[in-house]
Amino acid sequence: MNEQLPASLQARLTREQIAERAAQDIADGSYVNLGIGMPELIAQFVPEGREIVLHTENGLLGMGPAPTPDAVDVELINAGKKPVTANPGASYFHHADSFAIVRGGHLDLCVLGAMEVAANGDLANWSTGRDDAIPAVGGAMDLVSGVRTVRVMTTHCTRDGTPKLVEKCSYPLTGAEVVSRIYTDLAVVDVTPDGFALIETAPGVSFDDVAARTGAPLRDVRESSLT
Amino acid sequence: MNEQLPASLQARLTREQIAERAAQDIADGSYVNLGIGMPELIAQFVPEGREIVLHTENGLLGMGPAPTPDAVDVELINAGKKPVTANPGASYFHHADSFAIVRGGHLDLCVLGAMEVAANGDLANWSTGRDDAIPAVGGAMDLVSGVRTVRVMTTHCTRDGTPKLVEKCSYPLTGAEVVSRIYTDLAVVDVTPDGFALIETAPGVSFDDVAARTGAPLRDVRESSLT
Amino acid sequence: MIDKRAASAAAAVAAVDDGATVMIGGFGEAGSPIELVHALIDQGASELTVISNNAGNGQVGLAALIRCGRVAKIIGSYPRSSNSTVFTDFYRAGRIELELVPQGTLAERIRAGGAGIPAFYTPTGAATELADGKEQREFHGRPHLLEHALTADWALIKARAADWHGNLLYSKTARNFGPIMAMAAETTVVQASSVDAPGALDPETIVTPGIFVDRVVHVPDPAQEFELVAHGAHYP
Amino acid sequence: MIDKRAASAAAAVAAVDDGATVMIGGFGEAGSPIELVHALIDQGASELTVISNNAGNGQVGLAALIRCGRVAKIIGSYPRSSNSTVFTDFYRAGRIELELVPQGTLAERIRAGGAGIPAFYTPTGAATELADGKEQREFHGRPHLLEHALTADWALIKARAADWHGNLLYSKTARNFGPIMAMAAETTVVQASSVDAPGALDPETIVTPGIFVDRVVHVPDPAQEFELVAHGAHYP
Repeated sequence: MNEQLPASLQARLTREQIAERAAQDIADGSYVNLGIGMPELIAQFVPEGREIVLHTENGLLGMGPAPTPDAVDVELINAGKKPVTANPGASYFHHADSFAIVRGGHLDLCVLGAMEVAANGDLANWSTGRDDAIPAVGGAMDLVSGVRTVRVMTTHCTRDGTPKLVEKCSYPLTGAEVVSRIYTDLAVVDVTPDGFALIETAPGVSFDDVAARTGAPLRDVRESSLT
Repeated sequence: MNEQLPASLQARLTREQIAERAAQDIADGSYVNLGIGMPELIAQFVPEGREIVLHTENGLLGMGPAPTPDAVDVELINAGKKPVTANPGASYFHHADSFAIVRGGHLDLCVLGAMEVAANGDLANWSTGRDDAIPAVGGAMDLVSGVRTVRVMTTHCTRDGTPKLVEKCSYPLTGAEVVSRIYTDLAVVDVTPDGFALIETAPGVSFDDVAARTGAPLRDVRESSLT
Repeated sequence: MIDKRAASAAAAVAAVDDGATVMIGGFGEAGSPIELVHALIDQGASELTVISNNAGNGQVGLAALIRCGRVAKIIGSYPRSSNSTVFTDFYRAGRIELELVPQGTLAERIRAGGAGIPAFYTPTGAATELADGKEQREFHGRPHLLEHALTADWALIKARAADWHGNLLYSKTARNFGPIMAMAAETTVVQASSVDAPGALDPETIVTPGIFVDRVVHVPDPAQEFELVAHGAHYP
Repeated sequence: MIDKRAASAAAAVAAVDDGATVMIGGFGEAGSPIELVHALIDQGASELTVISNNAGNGQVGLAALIRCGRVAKIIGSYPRSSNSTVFTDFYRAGRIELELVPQGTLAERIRAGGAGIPAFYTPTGAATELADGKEQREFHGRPHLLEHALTADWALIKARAADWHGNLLYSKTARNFGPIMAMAAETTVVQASSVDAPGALDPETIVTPGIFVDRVVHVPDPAQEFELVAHGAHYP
């Protein structure tokens, strides 16, 4: 980011802190799919006392953390193709069964990365649409059309400061009206029938800081703003 | 049968002999589904040296013969709900996978019972169509639409002497143009583009015997008839 | 912590509403979740739509549920059998509705319900009277029927072994409709002969992943419908 | 007697024709049937349509098949990866065609191909550019796309254990596309680390019944694509 940041934004959340915040909202007993990249971090921050079961679309329910280097099994990987482990109670299945879980609405939650999220919940996270891009979609479209609750974890803006929360996506859609909540380095924003609603800011970040970096109208529905 | 039989028909085949004849045509290595009732007998007559794998649609490939009374397992049954065994190399699967095998064209052959077979291969074997009948179809329609080769094993006529091989089925169809060969107590009859063709008679049974008891034109294409 | 064990069969089915759609596992007498169905009889829900391949045997299980007047409609492939006199009597008396579905189509419709596929095309049943009223379409030069997914409020199924997460193993051909019904119901209740802590079952061999299961009832020595029928047992 | 063992990988793929459609198992580097793909490279068939989730990694396996100019078209969900430079170069040069399919739709289309379902409706991809040219229809108030089955002349897959009948067990997440590709191909060739007589595998735990398998090649110590790529291996 080249622009001079106001002091408040120096304190914006790290990736780990965003992940930690997102993890707070996952109910005990949930079945969850975490998107490749930043959302994978969420698994490390599930609050103590809650048991969640992670699904990875390449055929494993009950995914555990990364193995120690000497325990790596190249035939036990996640959707991001990185080595993982299997927790007690895990099960393996083939790809059609795995996406029956996804499409059939059996997962409670997925948290995905995003290039853009629109005020109506449209998500773009698979293609820049550029002519020279290599098309690749993976399981993103299946997840957003099948999982009961779809949330996004992302930086609030791109590296050059362009808002990722927008009025209308400019990139090709992954799914229409699918996202219900967005966790960023600045805030937690809900997608409502009336557009983006700020429900929480990072410590030291103001409504105006967030609104200025959001590419669509933002309502303040924080408890504090309503009192 | 009330009518006086000609001497030749006193010698018509028993159920076991029909089954034995049908078994001759099953190639080594075939995957086969045998219909409930008379066709089940075929399994006992597979010629030595040939290995066939029996499918039962309730979830078993590699079905073996009936167990001895003390070895009955009520959770190991066939589609006719009778106790069976599992051969070495057997596998169990659920109903959707079982009918993926059927509908997907993976079985080489099924041999089914029949109420009527028409000269174009139409099969009726699931319903009398009577008002007071309890409708029940089971897997018959799936088998005839999915299995590569569908044959029939049946008595040539009903108990009152009515032909089962007919011009057009009077009972509700199980499938249209599906049967390719029929094994009866009198003959082996193929369904061809030109209708029924006699390819073999039981010992001592003549073409005229069979034709007189067949409800549609019958051509004689036996080797002997062509010389 | 994830622990899907229910205190009893009664507790597991306590919330079944009148008018609910209930899938009941089993093929013939193999895989019938007898204890769960008897708990459902005790519970009293009525006007049920039952999805089950057969229509029960003798005077126990699904046959008893019908005899008690709780079943408004059956969706199945083969309700007729030498032991299914209860269904036959109710059907002839016009006291139960029947939707007859070819067995493979029944299985595929249930799987589709669990897999988020609302409808599919199948060659099964084309050119028969079971095609009446169904959309037809040609693929590869053959007629096919459009068939719609089946889902249910409840599935009652039987397993050989379970863990607290609801992972399941079955026994031989008693597997039949259990795995797909578990996928297709809003609430899936399993009776299992053994119930262990997670980790007890080999993850490579689990047939039904726990995500499809909601409640696990431990029935260590389940009645076999086959034997109940053979002995002329009645329920209740 | 049923004995599907092939003498070698070369013998097992000898009959692949130019222009054939070939499904290749694996997700990322897990489950890639490297030895079978290398035998296909040696065999020389060209103008292939390959159905595979990814487009190969490094300079071995599917990536090498592409580099050798044998692949006219890929049907897959994720041909882009940090290691997939071969596909990227060929795609940018207009030397390979791509049909991009969402991963779950890819899996379901393959299963449908194996299950005799010519087409089905899915919500995945509706309202996206991957819906272009596809039939749309509403179910339950949501738009769905009509998707068609995928079948193939050949499937090349990898298993952990096999028997002579072709019954298969897989290893962990290397299972991925193997079981459904085995169903959907005219001829399915499996490489397995162990190959035993029928009866060696527990019938309750078999993942792929032998009916879906045509040839079994014993590759006792298969190369792992992950390691080949990490070491910069080239084939041929």
